Amino acid sequence: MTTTIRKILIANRGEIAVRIARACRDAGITSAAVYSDPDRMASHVRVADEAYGLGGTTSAETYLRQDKIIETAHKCGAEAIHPGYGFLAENHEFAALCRDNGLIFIGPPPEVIALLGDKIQARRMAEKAGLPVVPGSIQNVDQIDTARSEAYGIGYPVLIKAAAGGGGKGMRIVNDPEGLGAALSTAASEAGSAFGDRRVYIEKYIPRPRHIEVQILGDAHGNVIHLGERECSIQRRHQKVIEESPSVIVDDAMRAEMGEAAVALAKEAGYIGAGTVEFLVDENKKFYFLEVNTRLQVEHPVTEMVTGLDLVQEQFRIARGKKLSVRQKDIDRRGHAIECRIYAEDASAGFIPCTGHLSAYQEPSGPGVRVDSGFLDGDDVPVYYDPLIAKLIVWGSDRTQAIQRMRRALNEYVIQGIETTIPFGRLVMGSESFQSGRLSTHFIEDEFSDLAESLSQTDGDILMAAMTAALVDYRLQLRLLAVSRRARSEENPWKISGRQAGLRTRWTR
Amino acid sequence: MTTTIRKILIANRGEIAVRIARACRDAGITSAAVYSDPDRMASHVRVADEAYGLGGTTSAETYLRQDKIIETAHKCGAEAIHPGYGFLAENHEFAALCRDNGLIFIGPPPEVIALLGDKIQARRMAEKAGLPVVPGSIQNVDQIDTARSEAYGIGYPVLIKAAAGGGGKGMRIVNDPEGLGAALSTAASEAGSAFGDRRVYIEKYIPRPRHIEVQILGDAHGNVIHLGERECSIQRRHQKVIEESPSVIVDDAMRAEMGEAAVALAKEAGYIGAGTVEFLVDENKKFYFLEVNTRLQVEHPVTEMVTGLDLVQEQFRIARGKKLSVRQKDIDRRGHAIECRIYAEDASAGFIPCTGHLSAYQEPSGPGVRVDSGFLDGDDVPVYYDPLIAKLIVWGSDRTQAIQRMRRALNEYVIQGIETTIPFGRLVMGSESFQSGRLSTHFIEDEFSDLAESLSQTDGDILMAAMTAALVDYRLQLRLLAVSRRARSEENPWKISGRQAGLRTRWTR
Amino acid sequence: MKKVQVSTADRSFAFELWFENGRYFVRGEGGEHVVDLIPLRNNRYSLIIDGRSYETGVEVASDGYVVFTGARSHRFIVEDYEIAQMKRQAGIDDWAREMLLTAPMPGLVLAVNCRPGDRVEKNQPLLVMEAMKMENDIKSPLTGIIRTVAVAPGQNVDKNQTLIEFEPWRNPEKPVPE
Amino acid sequence: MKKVQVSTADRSFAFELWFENGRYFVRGEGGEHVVDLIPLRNNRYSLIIDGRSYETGVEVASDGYVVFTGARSHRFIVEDYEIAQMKRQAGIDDWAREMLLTAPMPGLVLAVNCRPGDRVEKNQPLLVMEAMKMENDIKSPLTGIIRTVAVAPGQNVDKNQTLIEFEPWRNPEKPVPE
Repeated sequence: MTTTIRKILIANRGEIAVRIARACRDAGITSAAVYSDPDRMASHVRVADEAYGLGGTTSAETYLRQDKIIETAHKCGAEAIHPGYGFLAENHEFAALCRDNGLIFIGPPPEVIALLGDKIQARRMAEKAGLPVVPGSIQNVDQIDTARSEAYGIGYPVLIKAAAGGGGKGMRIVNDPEGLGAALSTAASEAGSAFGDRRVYIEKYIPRPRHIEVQILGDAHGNVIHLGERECSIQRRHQKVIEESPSVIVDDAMRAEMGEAAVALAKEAGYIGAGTVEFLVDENKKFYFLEVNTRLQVEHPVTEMVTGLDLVQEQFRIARGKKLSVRQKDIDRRGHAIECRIYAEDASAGFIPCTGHLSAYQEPSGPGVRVDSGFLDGDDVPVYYDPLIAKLIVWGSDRTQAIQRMRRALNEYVIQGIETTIPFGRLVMGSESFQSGRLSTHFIEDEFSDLAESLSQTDGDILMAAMTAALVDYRLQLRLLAVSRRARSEENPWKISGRQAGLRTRWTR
Repeated sequence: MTTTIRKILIANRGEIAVRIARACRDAGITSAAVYSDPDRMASHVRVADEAYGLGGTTSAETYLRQDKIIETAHKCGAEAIHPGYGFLAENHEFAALCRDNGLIFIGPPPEVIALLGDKIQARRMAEKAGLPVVPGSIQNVDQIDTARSEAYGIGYPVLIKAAAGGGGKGMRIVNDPEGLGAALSTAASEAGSAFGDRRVYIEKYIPRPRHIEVQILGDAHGNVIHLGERECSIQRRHQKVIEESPSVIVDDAMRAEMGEAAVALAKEAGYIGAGTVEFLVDENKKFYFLEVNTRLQVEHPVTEMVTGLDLVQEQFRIARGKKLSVRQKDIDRRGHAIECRIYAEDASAGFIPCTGHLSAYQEPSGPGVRVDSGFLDGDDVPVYYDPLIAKLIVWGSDRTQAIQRMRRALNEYVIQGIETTIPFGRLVMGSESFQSGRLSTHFIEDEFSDLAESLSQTDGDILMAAMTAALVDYRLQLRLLAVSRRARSEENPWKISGRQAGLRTRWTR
Repeated sequence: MKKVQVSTADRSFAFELWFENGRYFVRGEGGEHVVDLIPLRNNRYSLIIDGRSYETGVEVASDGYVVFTGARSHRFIVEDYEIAQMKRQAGIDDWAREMLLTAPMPGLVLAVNCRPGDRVEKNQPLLVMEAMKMENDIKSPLTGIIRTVAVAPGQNVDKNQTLIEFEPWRNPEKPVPE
Repeated sequence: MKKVQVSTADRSFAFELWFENGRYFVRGEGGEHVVDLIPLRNNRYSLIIDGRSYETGVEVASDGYVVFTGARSHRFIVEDYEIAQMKRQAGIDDWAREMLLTAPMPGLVLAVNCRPGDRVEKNQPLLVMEAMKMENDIKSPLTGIIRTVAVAPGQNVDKNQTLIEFEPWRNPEKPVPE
């Protein structure tokens, strides 16, 4: 029994809303965007077929307002809601609210989201499905005695993690028994204030893990397949910034093993939809279950480039109650794909967000290059939301070609007006360690002890930049001179310029 | 014995020069652009590592000046010259001149270009290699008696073609013996003035052929492979405008048969480089050799999208004396690719070229979309050269998805300031005949008896456009009103506007 | 509230417009619409018309507006409705006055296939021009009568140079007189 | 011919410039260069320097130029060389005068980790700001001494609002005094 979907409301913004609107267009489905006041001119509003204002500015006033979104869906006649990632994507209450309102939530059933969203429950289920997990407790260890005996059993160093966690919050590395008590209470309190849930648990700390994840798809007919892995080890603030597929350390046997593990867990959980099973991989290539993301990932395009599948269109199929378009044996992986996330962040200042006006913006293109962007020339990057401008994804017949094409595309990409992670992407692509595939989640700290310094070293063009400033200034002077000559003015433009220099006020960094 | 190439001079302009510069960047080779005076700001100059002015305006003064190009190559230290397509790409004298000057010409040896560039010789060689050819003479038929007996043998209707021909020049369809004499002399005289070569020959006229071509690659070690076909039936002025791969009528057996024929001919000719063997295919799927293009084709990206190979990089390998990177059995074709050429032409006025200023320019992107462009926002499209702005290429897992993605990409593509073939592309993608694959080189005339009318019918948005004009005018009036109020002016802005309307001068079409 | 007439060479639309609470309202063909109109860069506008999102380019020409929708460009004259009606009654027709065929690109005139006084059909080839290394038929933009041919074979012309002037004639109800 | 000094906070370059036959000539570090400089849209420029092709953005700020190369943005002051030398002799340093740390984005100050009189190292975290739902360390742009701290924890700040002023100090030959 399959349903027809004629219109989808996209409960998101930025590049992922644009991505979903494009998939709607490809599928012949009408897309309806929603927007906050500062997003009226945003790309997702312009690219969608329809657009409805939510009224308000912050995420809490707009993209997180379940009532407004449901109401808009009803008003515009959408049958389904795509939540993208972030915002309401992993909110099981919202998924349930959609169902209660006769709307299709494009994602797993609320019960599955709730189950896998709880790290302790997800870990228990992974164990049940036979997945290797990081040695540790699967219970709440808020009592110091329990914690002590757990940690003793696991062996130091250990990691305290929040049950409801994410983004490194409520997480502490403990190297010896002395530090345990203090770490336990600060982690619990941090988890309490960040997630409203003080529960924490203890795991073996794996020193230099790789972050490797497996893309899964499950339909309502019990079919679950995996599309191979993505390596997402390069992270800042525990958040991914560069991803690729395949991983240099994953061979066919390991891919099959990880894939089967991911599928086993998904089947155990009754998974329906697109999702990702995340693993940590230690220095001996042993992998451990980490968590499940019950949604489309930011980095899904690298899997699309390698498999040729359109994951958002697969989500649409699944939501309509249809079977997956492919079986496991049909999955034909080809070549190598890399994604660099282009954030409005200054990597040389600790990846600090930079908002502002895109005074010039020009995307790269050509063979093997895809840009999933949420911005257009002349847009402003607002302060209220995630600073992701675009994702630059390249494909090459092998990893070397993919790296070369990424370097070319990063070189062509013009973003003027704000700092971005483009120079950082260049630095990584040019580094011997990335090229030889020596990755871990500590990649940035390990490779660049002083990132600002490394970035400025790659910056051999300061002389050229200085020369350009001199030339542009000189050109301006010549033009002023020509104008003043034409006007037969007595005033010498060099003087004017000198005076202007004297009026110089403050210089901001 | 392989050579190293550190720097390549690109003896071309526009999108193909950009394409080659990107391939150079991917291969770690320095690219040197050349440019005419009007092209100083052109994309290919900006994207290349180096750029040298040729001085002059027209093609004859610049991109066709063999002496200037060789001199520039020497001056900048390039070891090789890539001619792109058009200009000097199929000029065997230039290829020989490069060789004489110690420069690598990226293309086949001069002798092969000369041989295959002559249609009569090429046809003879094709017959020798066992390829089916259109029934007809392979000799010069400038004598009416010879022509008459030839035509009688073939059976009317017949086609008179120029030996040195191309682009429909020197070509005449003859339906009966009475018309033969006149057609022969006009064709010969047209061929004489167009190519400086009056030789013509006679072929059986095939009424509604498809144009299907096979991409080949040959290295200096005697390896020749084919990469499957491209269907290029949609043509205007005998020039391709929309291409795709695979062709809807070519199955694996036919692909193998055509491919093997193309390879046999290439081997017979001692072919080295990338090239294309063109065929006409009649309504019974019987194919006939047409001609060989001894260069990269405009439409090469559709093959790249389907095979994952980078043809320009393969050209570099071949030029360096290396073996091809793949063998015939490695060729793994996946999905479907379509290319729409975006010309600065007004399809509704018989594809008349339109030059001018790109007052806004925004390329589409996202899943499956590639743009090979020669222009950037704010550029001018000059009058002196080919009116090709860009090539829009899409890939889909099947033809239906490719068409959908092409429709989406054409819809997203913003080119403001001049007319382009984007509306034509939309019309074709939306037509039932294209969707069901009913193609022939007469596609445009057959499907759109009044193309201008068909284009304006798809144009349901004239009401919206009119409303926009009214609104923008009204907005301007409101702003004038606000300004005049602020200035406490006595003058009524409605009046100002009325007066402006009165001052209206000429209206150009 | 303002009433305007928006016209191309062969169609015209009447709209009533007003502005209220930051939104534009338009009444005309197809009923009443609420429009949110926001200017973007490069003379482009984002419009949300009754919830549907459009993007268009609108360039102000000396003699009206050129609207670039995704598909095509359209040239419009926008006039006060009352003035347009008065003009019409007085027999003034801006479009008819402006019936020129101009060169779409610089180039060389190879042939002229019409003479003053000829009655020509829309899309009938009137001249042949060489430009961009191709011969291009220049076709009639309308069905009408030729008043003057401003160029001759062999002549180089600039872009937008007048090639042909037509007799003023425009009445959608009546065909061009034979 | 004109001689200028182009300076950032910690480097300066001297160039002699002249214009001849439609080309610019620059003499400075790395020798003499022939430059073809063409303005593009959006304050971007195409430069061909001795045959090498570059594209940069140059925005004129009230106090100098911001040059966007592919990799980074650089802020420069461009001055007449003689004037710059005179200033230097008179002990005037535009950069030292302008040693401010300003807010890179609007947000909330969560913590201030320095006090007036502190000697701080380049890249040392001085404040914590919350913006875009993240806590961000704001680091010192230079090694120097803090004169004033203009904000306090709990305070909302606008983009470019001054957070910290440093003591004027600049002499590349000598380190900051302990």
